[in-house]
Amino acid sequence: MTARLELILGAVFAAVLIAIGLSLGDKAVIDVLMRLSIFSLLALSLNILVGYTGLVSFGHAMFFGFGAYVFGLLMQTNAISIPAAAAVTLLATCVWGAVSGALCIRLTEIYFSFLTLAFQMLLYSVIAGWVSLTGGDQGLMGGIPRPPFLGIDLAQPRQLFVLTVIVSVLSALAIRQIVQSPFGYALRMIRDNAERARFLGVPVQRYKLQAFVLSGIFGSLAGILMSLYVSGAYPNFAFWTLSGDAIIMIVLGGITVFLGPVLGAVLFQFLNDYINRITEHHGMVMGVVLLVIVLGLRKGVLDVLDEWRQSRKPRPEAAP
Amino acid sequence: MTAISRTGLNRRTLMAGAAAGVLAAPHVSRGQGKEPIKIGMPTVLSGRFTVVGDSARGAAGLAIDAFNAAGGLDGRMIELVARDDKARPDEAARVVRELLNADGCHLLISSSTTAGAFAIQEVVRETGHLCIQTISETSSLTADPKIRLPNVFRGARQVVHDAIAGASYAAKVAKERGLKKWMTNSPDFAYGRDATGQFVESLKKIAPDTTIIGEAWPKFMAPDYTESLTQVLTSKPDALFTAHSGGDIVAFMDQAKLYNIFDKVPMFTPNLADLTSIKQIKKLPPDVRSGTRYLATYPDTAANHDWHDAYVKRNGGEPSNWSWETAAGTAFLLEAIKKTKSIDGKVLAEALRGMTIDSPFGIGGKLTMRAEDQTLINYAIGWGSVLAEPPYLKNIQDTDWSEIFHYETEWKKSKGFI
Amino acid sequence: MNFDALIDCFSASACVVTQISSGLIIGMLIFMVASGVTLIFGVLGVVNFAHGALYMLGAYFALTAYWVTDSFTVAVLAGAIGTGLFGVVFERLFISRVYGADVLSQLLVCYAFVLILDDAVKAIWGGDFLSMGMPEAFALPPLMIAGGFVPPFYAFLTAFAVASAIALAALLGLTRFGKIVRAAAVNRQMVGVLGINTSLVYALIFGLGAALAGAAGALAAPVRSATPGMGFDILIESFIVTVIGGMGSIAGAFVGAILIGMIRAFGTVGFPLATEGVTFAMMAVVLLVKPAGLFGKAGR
Amino acid sequence: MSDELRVQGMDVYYGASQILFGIDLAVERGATVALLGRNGAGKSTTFKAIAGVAPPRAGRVFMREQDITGFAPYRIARRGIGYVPEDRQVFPEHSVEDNLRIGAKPGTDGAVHWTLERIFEVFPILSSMRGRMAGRLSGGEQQMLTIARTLMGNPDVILLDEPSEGLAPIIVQQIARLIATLRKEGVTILLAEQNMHFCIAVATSVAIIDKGQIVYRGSIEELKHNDDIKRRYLAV
Amino acid sequence: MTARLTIDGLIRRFGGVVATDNVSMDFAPGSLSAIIGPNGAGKTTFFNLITGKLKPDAGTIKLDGVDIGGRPEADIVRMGIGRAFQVASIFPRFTVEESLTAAVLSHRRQTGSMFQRFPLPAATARAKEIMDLAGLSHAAATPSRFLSHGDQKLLDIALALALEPKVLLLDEPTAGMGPDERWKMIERVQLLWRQVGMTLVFIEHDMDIVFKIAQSIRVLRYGSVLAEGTAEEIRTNQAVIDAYLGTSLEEALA
Repeated sequence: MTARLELILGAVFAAVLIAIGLSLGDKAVIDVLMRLSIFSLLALSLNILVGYTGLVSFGHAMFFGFGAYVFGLLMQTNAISIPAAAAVTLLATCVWGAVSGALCIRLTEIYFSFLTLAFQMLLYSVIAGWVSLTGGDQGLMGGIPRPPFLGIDLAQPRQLFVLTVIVSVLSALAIRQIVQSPFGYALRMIRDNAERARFLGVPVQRYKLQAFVLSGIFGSLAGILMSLYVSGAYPNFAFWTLSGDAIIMIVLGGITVFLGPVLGAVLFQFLNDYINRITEHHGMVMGVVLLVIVLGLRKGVLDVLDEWRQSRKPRPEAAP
Repeated sequence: MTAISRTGLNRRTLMAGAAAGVLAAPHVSRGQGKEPIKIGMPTVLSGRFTVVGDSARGAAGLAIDAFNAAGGLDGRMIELVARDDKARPDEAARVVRELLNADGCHLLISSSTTAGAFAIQEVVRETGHLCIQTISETSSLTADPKIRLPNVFRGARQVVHDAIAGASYAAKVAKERGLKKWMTNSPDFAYGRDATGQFVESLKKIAPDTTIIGEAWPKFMAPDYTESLTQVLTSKPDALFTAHSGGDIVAFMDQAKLYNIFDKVPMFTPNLADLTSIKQIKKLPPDVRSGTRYLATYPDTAANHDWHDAYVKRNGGEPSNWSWETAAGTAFLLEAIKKTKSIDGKVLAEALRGMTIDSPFGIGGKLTMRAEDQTLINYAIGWGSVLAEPPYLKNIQDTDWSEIFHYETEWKKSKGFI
Repeated sequence: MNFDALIDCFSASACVVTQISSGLIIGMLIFMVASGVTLIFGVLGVVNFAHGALYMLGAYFALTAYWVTDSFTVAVLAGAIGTGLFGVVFERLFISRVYGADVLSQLLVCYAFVLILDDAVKAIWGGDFLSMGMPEAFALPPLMIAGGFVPPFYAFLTAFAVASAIALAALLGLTRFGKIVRAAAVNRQMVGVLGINTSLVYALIFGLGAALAGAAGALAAPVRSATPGMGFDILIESFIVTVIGGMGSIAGAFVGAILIGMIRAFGTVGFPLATEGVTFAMMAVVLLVKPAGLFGKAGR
Repeated sequence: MSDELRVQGMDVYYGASQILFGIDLAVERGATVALLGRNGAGKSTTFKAIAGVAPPRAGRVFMREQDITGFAPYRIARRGIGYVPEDRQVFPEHSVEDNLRIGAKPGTDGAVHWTLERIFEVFPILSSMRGRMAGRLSGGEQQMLTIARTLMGNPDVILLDEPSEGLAPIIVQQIARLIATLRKEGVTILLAEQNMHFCIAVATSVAIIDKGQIVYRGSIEELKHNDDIKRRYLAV
Repeated sequence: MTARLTIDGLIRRFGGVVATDNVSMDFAPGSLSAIIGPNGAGKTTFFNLITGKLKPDAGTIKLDGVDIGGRPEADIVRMGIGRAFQVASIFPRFTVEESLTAAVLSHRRQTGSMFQRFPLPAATARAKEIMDLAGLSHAAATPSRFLSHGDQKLLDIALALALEPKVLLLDEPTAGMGPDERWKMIERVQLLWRQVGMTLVFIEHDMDIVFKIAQSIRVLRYGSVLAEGTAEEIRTNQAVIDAYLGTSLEEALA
């Protein structure tokens, strides 16, 4: 698929989402679509690392929390506009991502996972412990001011909804561009066989770090959108359970297909919300669903479809 | 048939779910009669605080059953939709939005713990729905004008009230017994910090010769207090204040028992005289003073005994502090509905401001929703010595609400709230 | 921060003894859980995220047994054996399906069980917190050692954990079973070729790890109230301990657990609000300087 | 004499690539059969398939006329097949004695022919190193140890995969002597080798494997005098 | 004619074991040489030393007169020494065409770009050339993990070719293949060598193959060079025969 076609499809998709949300005029639909946009973006951003670079981060929520808190705190100063605060937040994310990433990517496999977890919990304990700044367990209180900018008033739920969808879809397109670029394929080489990639002249460590930072930036952006949506920021945003949820999302949907994380985010939210509505024993139901997917399918939903599609292709005979 | 429903999984729901996929489409379950009035209740129904949700749901259900049995609002029944917020603020915000937007709830009883309560506050700030907070006792929720909302009322006790009541009682005991050096040991989260800070502040005012010689802030929900208990041993205070509650205070005392800390050091806590906590304490130290949380015998009135028995009959377990708070909040809401025959949030809010109702939990059988800050006052609050056996608290000294008001005003001024 | 208090504490033997003993107690319970985590990782190559849930099961089994029999000994046995048996079944039915699978699958299978077990406990025992209370035999005044206080129950608990550590070390180091286990950790296939049913060995090891967690839960029951989800904190702590000590090293888990215990015990005196951050920072530093942990073998 | 071990039409694959093509082999009780072939001819794979480590995709394996195809390695071992892999695979951080103890089990008849004492008699070099870490042994000593460890399991058949590989001539001689001793003990031996002279010294009959197929079967005497076979399949 | 690759006095020890013991040899430009020797002779170690995966303890490795001994792998690759592995080292989830295109991009230092789309047409064109050369065009769109074993090894070689090496080292190109596949493989390798005109060195166990295609043969044993020569010379060299068949043990056992 060409970039232009994707852009058009993305625009159509965003337009459809917005049309559905606005035309139904139903707040519930808007709510659901916003959360799905945000979590899809979080899952997509994580998949840059897990699916494309082969680095399993257990600490991805640190970027989500980082974005939400930095942005929220900046806005609460009442001295800065929303786009400026978002820009500063993303810049800060770059720095934090580069520092933590430079350390994390020195390790591989489970050790990488644990180090990302450690960094995340470090951030979490700062958020939870620095009560005077962050409000501790109560989160940022008093709401996040949303002064209008460029004629956009995000205090209006419908405008916030439109913006969230547009930002998410644009980010998804950007992530798509990154993973389909020569750089994205270099990441795939690292994932598939880092040793071989190195032997073909790919600067493996540098690219890993770049992937870590990029993934962090989009994770942080998802956090910013979330803080606007709930008008606050909570320590849970940086807690490892959210990292776990993000991992579940991408594993549910599939890590080898670009839209797998999106489907996963949708499935996960659906399971979470729906099971919660119908039974108090949502833990058991969710647990069983997870077991069925992990032990039954052994892959995410889209992974299974992709595998099936590929396996149907005629295989060539051995070289003549 | 109870009025509590978990939004029945009917065919329509399933089909809507299938058709709309993840868009959990709004579905209003239409019964035979009139459309019910739906009250959404975000609360904790899983994990370590399940007891909170169970208490709150049981209490609200009891009140709503009675309301419906009496014919509802001109034949319109009330349906309570309780949903798990997993004690997470972000999930609480989501659940509230879902209750309002997808389930079409008209009113809210928020029985979330403090962090969730503040998150819900932010949602209803936006949506404007009427909401009764029944679990969070954190003072700023209604005391701080920046956080307070015209559409949110607190049907729960308030930390600053408890703190003043506790400090007033503690000051008297301190004078009698010469308890000068105090230590605190409380969980490091909003309620714990609040309850402890305001107690200390009030104590210093009421009994200026007391000093705080040490404080410990175990992580909230930390299962282990050993290191902070041994700190008590080392510091040798005259008395100790703690704001642990629920299972934590039981663990705290079990662990303290191992060091015999409270053999010599009297312990003060607002949270022990509660049926769900005190019954779990297997060995009670000799000198423990507690505020009343919920006891069937305090206030020692027929109304309270009857309520207790009705609760136990309907829900099985003993009611807790969270039960009476939710019962009180629900009673205000139902009374306002009855009185105004409306479910319009603005109309109800107007009626609630300053409303006084008959209640087993009030001083002299009356509870008041104070107009100025939309919070509950005049509930029965007293301190006494904890007993291992019923009635669990002896020598209860009722707190004089005028004293509470006096120091509360001072406190509000010091915070710049008024 | 209050470093004066810390210095004061270090200059008083009473404070030192009391805080060291409290650090030991905290550490020993973590060790009981972490030793299972590290054992299971070292031999089976699986990071058991469900280990905290096993600790919870142990506490509930113990509570139930205590209510029925009124015997703490039976309660501890029930916690350990019940959880151990559960572990064997869990390993056979579920964990054995993800050996060699990517860490994501392992994580999710375990996480699914955390959800299921937390919920099951709530369904069976109810959501309210439950407390066992101190068994009669330990309802004694604390011992005085060099001016410091050491409760008899904690002395017992520490002794139990140390005895477990020694028994575990002896089992792994001295018995044929232990030698087989260590050999299987290095080369499972060769052990199988020698006629040993390694599937059984794996199940037993998982069961042993589970039993240790169950015993820890049972030992904690008299002093900690049991609730669904109670295994969460100790899971994280035992991960930290495992990573610091070295994944797969029992000795590392022991040293790591004491280290964490001491940081918490003295941290409460000197930097009460930063102890958690310090432990995570320590984990990060150890991972960076020696990724395999203090006692781990490099390049596992 | 009946066949102790018999392999029929065995195909083995690694992933998509086929390594063995219809291998047939029979080892009579008490015999020492050498499986000769160059590097990569399929000797090790044959052994792995018999031992259950690389289960065959087609064909059958019989031990004393009982079908053991597809059994888990430990069950195959308990049927009396001892397997000594080519890369030795001692447990490097266990002592020599512990390595031996891990391998200990009674034979299929329930009897224990090989005790530590007997092992140390037959392998005096191991006796003097019983406390040493196996990883610290020289290649030849490790080879001795793996053979001894397998003997501790009192096997009826022992599969020896290239015991002489990479060892100094003096050690190779010791191993050859050891195999002769085992034969006297009545142990049935299937031996994989590249070293033809070694086989000539110790084996009773020979099969040659090349490119995954058995290409020759015969006695040692025949092989000795068949230069064509030697050149085609074994030499350079 | 000066040699393309010159190795002089190369030594590498592992603990007490000398894996490469004073090895000296040189390879003329455009030559096709085989390295043989019994297991454990140090063949793969020798390759690892040349490609920089291992650092030599002593000796020099010169490519066109420039010492490359001990440099990082990535540098040596870029200087023109390519390598294929004993176990095909490929990118399992890439198709053949994607693998080669990515390799070409890497060779051209174009993998850093995030604003273009993979594949860049120029790189694809070059990848197709290499595919044709390697005889993999029929499998262009097949994910590598589904390729036959032989094609996987060919792809591994093709990846090395994408770097346009002056010297190509192949570690057992026919390992793990069936009899027919081997011949096809080695004919393909021979063809490649002729068409590209590079210096090719391969490790091989199949003597038929070695004798058929190698211009010169080096025999390693216990880490040192046992013999060097043409097929006929090696075939008749007594030391080599002994190394392969082993010396007689009958006397020793008598």
